[in-house]
Formats: sequence, C-alpha cells, structure tokens
Amino acid sequence: MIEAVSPALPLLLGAALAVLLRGRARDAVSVAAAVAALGLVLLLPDREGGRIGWLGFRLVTVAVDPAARLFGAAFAIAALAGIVHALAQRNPLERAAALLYAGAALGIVFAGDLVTFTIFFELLAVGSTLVVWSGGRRAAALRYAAVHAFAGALLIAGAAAASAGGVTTFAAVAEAGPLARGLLLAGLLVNAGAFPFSFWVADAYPKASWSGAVFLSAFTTKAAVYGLIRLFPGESALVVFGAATVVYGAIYALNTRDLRALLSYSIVGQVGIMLMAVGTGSALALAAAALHAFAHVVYKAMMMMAAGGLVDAQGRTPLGAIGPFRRSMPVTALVLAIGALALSGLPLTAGFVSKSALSAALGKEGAAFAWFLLTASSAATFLYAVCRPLLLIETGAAARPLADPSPSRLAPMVLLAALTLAIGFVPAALLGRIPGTGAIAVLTPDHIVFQLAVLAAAALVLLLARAVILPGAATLHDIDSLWRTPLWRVVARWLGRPVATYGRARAGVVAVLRNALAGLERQHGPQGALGRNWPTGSMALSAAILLGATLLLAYI
Amino acid sequence: MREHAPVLMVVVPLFGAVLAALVRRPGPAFAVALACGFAVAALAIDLAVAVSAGGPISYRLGGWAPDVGIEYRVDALNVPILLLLGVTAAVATVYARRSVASELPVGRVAWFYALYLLCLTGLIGIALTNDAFNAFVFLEISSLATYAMIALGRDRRALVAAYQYLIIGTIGATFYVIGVGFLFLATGTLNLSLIAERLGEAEAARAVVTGLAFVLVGIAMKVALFPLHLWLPNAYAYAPSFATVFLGATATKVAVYLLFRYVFSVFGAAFVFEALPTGALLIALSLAAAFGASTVAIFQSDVKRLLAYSSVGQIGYATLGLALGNAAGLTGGLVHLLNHAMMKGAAFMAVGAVVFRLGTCRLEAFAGLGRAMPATMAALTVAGLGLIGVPGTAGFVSKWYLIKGALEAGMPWLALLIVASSILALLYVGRLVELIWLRPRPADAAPVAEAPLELLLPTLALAAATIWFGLDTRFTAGLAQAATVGLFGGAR
Amino acid sequence: MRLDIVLRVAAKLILPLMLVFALYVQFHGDYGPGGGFQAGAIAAGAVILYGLVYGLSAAQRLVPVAAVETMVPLGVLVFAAVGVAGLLLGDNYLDYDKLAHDAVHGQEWGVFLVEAGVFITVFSTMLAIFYAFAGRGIKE
Amino acid sequence: MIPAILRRAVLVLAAVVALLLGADFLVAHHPYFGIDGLPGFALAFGGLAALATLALGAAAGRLIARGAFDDD
Repeated sequence: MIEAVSPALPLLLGAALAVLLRGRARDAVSVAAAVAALGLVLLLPDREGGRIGWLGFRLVTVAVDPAARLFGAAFAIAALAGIVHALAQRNPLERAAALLYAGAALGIVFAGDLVTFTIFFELLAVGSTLVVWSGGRRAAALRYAAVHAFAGALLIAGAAAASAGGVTTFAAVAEAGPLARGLLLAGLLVNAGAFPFSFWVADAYPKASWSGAVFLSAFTTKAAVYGLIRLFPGESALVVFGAATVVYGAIYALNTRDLRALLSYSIVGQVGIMLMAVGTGSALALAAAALHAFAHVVYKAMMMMAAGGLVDAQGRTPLGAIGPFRRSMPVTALVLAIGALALSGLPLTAGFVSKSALSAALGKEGAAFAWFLLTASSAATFLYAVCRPLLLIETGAAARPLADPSPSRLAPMVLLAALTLAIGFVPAALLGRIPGTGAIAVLTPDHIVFQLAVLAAAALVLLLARAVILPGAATLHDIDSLWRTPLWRVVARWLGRPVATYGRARAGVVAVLRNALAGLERQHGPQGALGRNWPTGSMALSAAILLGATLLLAYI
Repeated sequence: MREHAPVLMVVVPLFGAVLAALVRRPGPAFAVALACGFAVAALAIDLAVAVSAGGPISYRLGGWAPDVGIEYRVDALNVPILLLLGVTAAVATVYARRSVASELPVGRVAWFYALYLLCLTGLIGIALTNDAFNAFVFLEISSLATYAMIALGRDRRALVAAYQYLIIGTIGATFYVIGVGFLFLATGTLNLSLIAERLGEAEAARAVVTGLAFVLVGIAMKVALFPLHLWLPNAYAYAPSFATVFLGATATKVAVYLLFRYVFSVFGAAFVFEALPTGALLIALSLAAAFGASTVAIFQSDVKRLLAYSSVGQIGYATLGLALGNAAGLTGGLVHLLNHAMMKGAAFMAVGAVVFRLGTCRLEAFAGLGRAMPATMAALTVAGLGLIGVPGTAGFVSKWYLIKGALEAGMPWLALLIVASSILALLYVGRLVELIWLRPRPADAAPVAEAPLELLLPTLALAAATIWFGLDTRFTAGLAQAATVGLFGGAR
Repeated sequence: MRLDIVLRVAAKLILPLMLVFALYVQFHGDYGPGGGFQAGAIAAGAVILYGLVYGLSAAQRLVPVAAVETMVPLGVLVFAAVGVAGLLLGDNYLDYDKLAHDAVHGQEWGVFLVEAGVFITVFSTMLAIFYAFAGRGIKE
Repeated sequence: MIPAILRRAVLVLAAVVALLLGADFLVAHHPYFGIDGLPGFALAFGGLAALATLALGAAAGRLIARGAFDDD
C-alpha cells in the first residue's frame, strides 16, 4: 500500500492545508507534512508503484531507486529544515508556496515516466515563482516567472514531441527524435541555471525573503540535474555546458559584493560540476553527481539560512559587513564558515567527500578536461568562498544591535552543519547510499594532502596578489542585461547615435500597438460590431440566413 | 419502483414546480426545490448505474408502443447529461436560497422556484425523451420557464433580454418543429430510433435534407452557436444570479446534447457530413465562436457578460468536437459539456456571491476582492484557469481530447487554432485575476465580508470538481468515451 | 359601460349558455372534437366577458385572484397525479388501464381526469393573463 | 584590513605550503593521468588555477560590474 504513496503527496496536501489553516495549526501541519515526506522517502521499497491512467497515459507517480532515494532524501531534509527554519516567517503565502515547491521537487524525483515528470516540473515552476513573489520583490518575481514559463514551455513541448513519438519512459528518451531531445535538454538546462541561462539564479534568489531563499537554493537547479541524470546520461554537450557554467560561477562569485548573490553564483558553479559529471556519463560519474547534489543541498541550505539571519538583522548582506557579526552572532558566523569550507571541499566536510567521489569518477573514466577543471574549481571556490570574503571584511560596529536568531531558526542550520561534518568524518555514511561508490577512498593521506595543497596554494597566491583583489559590485551585468537594458540602446550609444532614435522607435512601436488594440476594441468592445446589443430582428435575420445557406449548400 | 426511474426524473421536478407554486411562500418553496434537486440527482445516479450495468433502458409512457406512444430512453449518450442536470440541480439549489432571497421581492420567490423546477423538468425531459415531438414540448416548457426566470431579473434590461430570447427561442423552436414535420412526413413516425431505422428506406430524400437543415438550425439557436448567440449575453447578464448559474451550467449543454443525438443517432454522421456541408460549416462557426466571442469577452466591463461571452466561445469547443466527427473529437466535445458546466457553474456562483455582497458585478468592483473574499475569489480563479485549459484543471482534459481529435482528423492547423484560442481565454481570465489579486481595494470601498457558507460551499464544491476531474479523468472521460462508443455503434 | 343596458342584459343571457356549452365541449371531448383546452378557454371567455361588462373587480369577486393562482398549478397537479396513480397501481406512468375494473373504462376515467386538469389550468391561466393585463396601472 | 595580520597570514600560509610540499613526497600517490602523481603537482596546479581565476575574474569584473544594489 505504501509504495503507491508519493512523498510529494503529504507536502502537496500540506500546501493546500497551509492555505486554509492559520497559526500553530498551520505550523504543525507543515512540519508534519515534511516529516511524513522524509519518512516516505526512507521507507518506500525499491520499485514502482502508484500507477494512474490519465488521458490515455500510464503515469507512474512512485518509482524508487537509489538515485531517486538520495535526491529525495536531500530534498526532504531541505524541506524539513527549511520549514522549521521558516516557522518564524509569518507570510502565509510563502509557507504554502514552499510546501508546494518542495512537494513538486519530490514529485519530480519519484516520477516514473516523462509525463509525470513534466507535470511536476510545471508545479515546481509555479511553487518557486510564488516563493520568490512572496519575498515582495515583484519585478524580480515577474522576471523569474518569465524565465520559468519559458523553461516550462520548452519542457512541455519536448515531452509532447517525445510522447508523440511514443516515448514516455526515461530510458526511451535516448531514442527520441532530435526535436524532442533538444527541447527537453534546453528546458532542463535553463532550469539547472547552466550558462548562458544562469542569469536568473542570482537575479531572483537574493531577492527572496530570508526563509524563502533556503528553499530556492535547494530545489530547482538540483531537480534539473536529477532530470539530466535520468534523461541525458552521457550527453557530451553537457560537459561543454558544465565547463562554461563552472567558469561563469567562479567569475561572477569573485566579483559580487552581496553575500546571497555569492551563494547563488556558487550554486551555479557547483551545478556546472554536476553537469560535467552527468555528461561524462559512466555509472560512477552519475552516482558522484548525485552525491555532490546531496552534499550541496545540505550545506547550501544551511548557508542560505545563515545568510538569511544576516539579511534579517542588517537588511542587506554586503560581504564586508560580515565583520561585526563574528562576535555578536557567533553561531551564524560558525555555520557560514563551515559551509564555506565545505563548499571549497576542505577535508572532514561533506564537500570533500562528494568532490572525492567526483574526482575518482572522472579520473577513472579518463575525462582529463573535466577532472582538471574540477580540481581548478576547488581552488577557485576557495578563493571566492573563503579568502576573498575574509579580505573584504571591514571592522567596526554594526548599525544595529545584533544577536543570533531564535532557536527555531538556529536549530536547523546547526543540525545541517552537524550533518555536513558528520558526513565529512564518516564518508561511508553517504557513499554507501548509492551502489558503486562505497569503495571510493576518501580520507586517505594522498587525497587529503592533495586537496589541502590545492587550497593552500590558491590562498597563498591570492594573498600575494591581493593588489588585484576584486572590489566587485553589488550587481553584475549578465546575459539578461541585454534585454533589461535593451540591446539597441547599448548599440545606439556605441554607435554614437542619440538615444532619441530608440525613444522614437519605441514610441512608434507603442503607437502601432496601441492603434491595433484600439482597432480590436472598436470591433470587439462593448460598442463594437461583435459586442454590442443587436436588435431582435437582425438576430432572426441571421438565423434565416444560416438556414438559407445550409439549404442552399445542401441542394447545390 | 426502480423501473420507473426514467419517468420519475421528469415527474418529480414537475410535481415540485406545482407544489412550489401552490405553497406560495419562499421557505417551503425552497424546501421543495431542494428536495427535488437531490431527488433528481439520486435518480440520475441510479439511472447511470443501471445503464452501465444493464445497457440502455426504454420506458413506454402509458404503456403505448414506440410507434404510437412516447418512449423515454436512457443510454450511454444521455447518462452524462442526466448526471450533469441532476448534480447541478442538487448543488445549485443549495446555493439558491440566499441568492434568490437577496435579489427577488418576497412575493415572487415561490414563483421563481416553480419556474426553476419547470425549467429543470423541461431540460431533463429533452435529455430523456426518444420522441421528436415530445422533445419539442419539453424544449418549450424549459424555454418558457427560462424566459420568465430571466424576466425576473432585478435589472430593467432583463425584460428586453427575456423578450429577445423569447423571439429567438420561439423561432428556433418553430424551425425545430418544422424540421420534425418533414421527418414525420418522410418516415411516418416521431420516435427517434424508428426515424433512424426508416430514414434508410425513406423515399423523399429532399424532405429529409430539408428536415435536417431545419432541425439543426433550430437547435443551433438554442445552443447559441456563434452567429445565433446574440440573445445569450444579455439573458445571462441580467437574469437573477441563480438563474444564470443554473442556465449557464445546463441549458446550452442540453441543446448541444440534442444536436449530438440528431447528428449521430438519428441521421448518422455519414449522412449529415456528406449530404450537407455541416462539417465545414460547423468547424468554421465553432472557430468563429472560440475566437470572436472570446475576444469580445476580453473587452467586457461586466463580469457576468464577460463569462457569458466566454460561454459562447466555450460552446464552440463542444460543437467543434461534434464537427470533427471522430472518436477523440466527440469525447472531447462531450467531456467539455461536463467540464464546462463545472467551471462555468463555479464561476457564475462566485460572481453571484459578489453580487450578493456588493450588489454589482461590474469589473471595477472586483478590484482587490482577493483579500476580502479569498475563498470565493480562489474558486473563481480556479474556474478561470479551467476556462483557459491549464493542465491539472478539467478544461485541459477536454482541450486535450479536442486537439487529439483534430490531429486524428488530419487537421493539425485546427489543433494549433485551439491552442491559440486558449490565449484569448488567458487574456480575459488574466484581466480578472490581475484585478482580483494584484490590485489594491479602492480606499473608499466599503468593507466586504466573505460570502456566506450557503453560497460558498457549492461554489467551492464545483471549483474542487474542476481540479478533481482535471486530475482524475477516469469518470468524466470514461462517461464520454462510453457515449462515443455508443454513438459509433449506432451510427450508420 | 354601466349605462349600456343592452350589453348588460345580453351578457346576462349569454353567460349561462357559455358555461353550459363549455361543459358540453368538456365532456364531448371523449367522443369527438372538444376537450379540456377548448372548454377551459370557453369558460374563461365567459368570466372575461363578465369582467368586460361588469368591471374587473366584479370578475375578481366571482373568481378571486388567489383562486386563480392556486388553480394554475392545481390543474397541472391533477394531470400529473393521474399519471402517478397509474404508476402506483403497477403500470407505467400515464397508463390508465387499472384505474377501473377493466382497461377501457380505466382509460376513459384517466382521460376524463386529465381533461379535467387541463380544463382547470387553461381556465385559470386565461384568467390570470386577463387579470394581469386588465390590472395594469391599477395596483402598481 | 590590517597589514600586519596579512603579513603574518602570508608567513603562516607559506609555512603550510612548505609542510604540504614535504608531506607530498611522503604519501603514496594514486594518479589518474600520471602528471597528477608528481609531488608538488597539487601545489603548482592550485597556484596556477588561482592565478588564472584571478586574472579572468579581474578582467571580466571590469566588464560586468553593474552598480549598486538592484532595487527594482
């Protein structure tokens, strides 16, 4: 019986109840839903269940295998921790949206066929957009919605094209037509935040509320990585996209002055690593990508919680402002530090475990390019996550009296930090979860020395070359600048043309559109030919004409 | 007693109408209507179970044989319609009490319930009867009751609307009865099954074609097929809210059912689409409805009118499914009748609740209502999403089958047009949703409370059904598919 | 009108004849042309003539508005109830075979009762329409 | 930042690097590509990677710097 219950179900039900309930009842239901989801993830047997017939499709809502369970566990843990962390958040929309979002993410993970997968991806877009929206930054939310509507359209079109060709299972996607594959791949890459579609991540995530960003950091990009593992294992284009994404993440993370933007860019960079592993395509590489996703969800969620604490205390999170927090918010600072070290893959953290798995997988496969880029990215990560923030720290008093947040917000991040360290100390706890990775050596002297050497050398280089320490800016141009500051305006300026040309052109276009709309309204508006009240006689006449036409045509 | 269920479905609301008129007081009249609503729903379910278990049921009125007397026939095609009527009657009647009491003078409430039950009697009769002339009688019963119900609207324009509908409805009924005359001439019987049998050997092909044309155009006026839809927006907009709910969910659906019945089980698809240019004409008119009426809906400033124009567009989808003439298209058309009844029922109920609280359904009045009446507005939003055809709502299911039907018929451009027309729905629903949820309430607006539970529960029930039947399509699509199989079995 | 003595006397002479003729048409409906509809119309015509000659209030004293409004549904009730009677006696709806000791008499009774219902409804509906039109501008 | 601390950090790091270089000669390597088994490879590669990242980051930084906090 239990095998038919998708872990998405309790969360989706919880989302519905969260709309209806208030206060403590809502809190209780939300936490219970997350606990139930986590329980289901751990208890479900390794097989398919929950088959539903819908519109002639055979939908499989529950299909469990080790990879699904691993991603499911990561998402369920993030959901539970995120919900507990968000208990102090009094925005009712965000709670329901977060539950919907988490439910959709789990639905994707346990989907057993392409249609279910696509449906949950659309739900994921809705949930995440609502989470961004409830952060209160409407313009950013609309931009986010536009990107995800586009990605959703690509996915739906891809799934439709695939099912038109008779492809409804994941395995069969490999044999689908080029159109279906192209659309699905594009949709997943946009969702994963792969370069050149990375701009939306750092645009939206820092604008969510202190609690909403935690969910955002966990689900969308990793769900897309999971989709790529299922649909496109060994797709060589992914190595190229992954590499570009790693470089993008490093460059942007090194130049931002905003803590949550830095975390967002680092999500993108880490997803790039996972993409390279998926593109490499060996069973071990796919498993390593899944492990890295798990570790990343855990420590990135807690870092977002810590960053959220700072946002809440200070209003903004420029990197330099971390200084005053060290003493007044010791737990937050410690969590942030552990997270940054895990991100860089310091031994005895979860990051080291998953990066060791990646390194072993890529190395054994002989994927030299990916392996060297992975190693270099560790150095780069250490620079942007640890060294540069330390150098930017400004001393001085904080603007407001500060303290660590309340226990309900502190406890989840502390527990996640403990989990990060526990995995670091006992790698087998994570590695044993997915077949084939149990034998990977992690805490061996050569690996430890190797990783420490990479990080130490990078740190030394930065210190010696600190003259070029990047001042950065709070916001950075990205691909989306092309349309947010319209391309032709930039081009017009470059060509020395007056901006007025743009203004005139825009006015012209607007006038044309307005005229078209007015014409439409003349025709269809309340006074238009189609919308106004007609005299009874002409109604009767139209009936007579229709009858006459039918008869005439019948006799011709 | 169970074998009398077909006739009881007509007799119960007929008795109810008489009783409601006799008691003359609002309270007891409502009680009668409520009892009838639930009784009709129970009978419809009973019939559905009986038909699915034992095949079509035939009932002879007065014990007379079909070539002399009137036969009621329940089969896979009218079971969905009977369920639609029964369930709508039950759910809508719960909604009726407060809404009617707030919009009609006390002295007219009992009459209104009598008219409502009479209208229900007529609609059920049309769905049940297998007799061409009996269908005309029920058509007239339901129409006359409808004219009177519309005329009871608060707005003075209701009188003009009722008058226009009266004229158009009478022309339609006249066309229909003339067509039936031709058919009687050609076949010597009024029983639809017998007409279908004897049409093959009928000599007077001209009379048959003429009869078909008259019947189809006559019913098309009741359907509010595109150029003949002009009566509908005013009728829906100015009728009492409850009448709009009931008519919007049922009246045109029953007319479309009659169209299905004539095209497929009487004349046969082959004859209709080959002897007459019906297929092309119907597709053109359906598309004109989906695009023209939906575009008009975008520019409406009165929400009831907006939804009424949307109805004209949505009926276009049902007739489109009929015009496609293949199994998927028919399933889509039929299932859209059910789905549209849920969605439009929920939408009109929500608007009726706004009229109950604010006394108006002008578009401006909806600004910021999302905060004041969250549950009602959520139901309206869900219904709107259904009208667009968002996946996960019932509206998507019907469009899915229609698109499938268009593709199977070798008309991919039609599938594209169906999708494109959804964008128009997106515009008029989006306009409403934006107003409800994103605009602030005007500063000088009086405080508004959530709709009372009596109005809210039926509204939410239909909105929930819109989602439920969007996710679990086994029941609705199953009914429609069974009907389609029946039609193709019966088509010659 | 009050002074038009010829009209008043003639009307008084005609009215009973009209009512008797209505009854004749009603009962002859079993055998030949006639029946409840025509009879109801003729009977209503009698009352309407009375109302035209002696005034609306006189007609409404003769047949009160409340009675009319009750009779409209009552006639339908009679008609429908006869059908149900067949149902209760074990036959199909509108099957009158068992209303009497044999089928022919049963059908005769059934048609008679149905015609009576039709008479009541038609009679009262005609009057209701007459009252509604004649009463315009008086009450409201 | 206080230069004194920085100077001390450079010294400490240099010492750590020297220690790691020494250790790198002692541990048994399991190279995947050959070159990565050389003692000191990790230090060299890490340093080069850091230099390249910084150069790229600084070069790109001039192009992409946009402005103050995004307050739209």
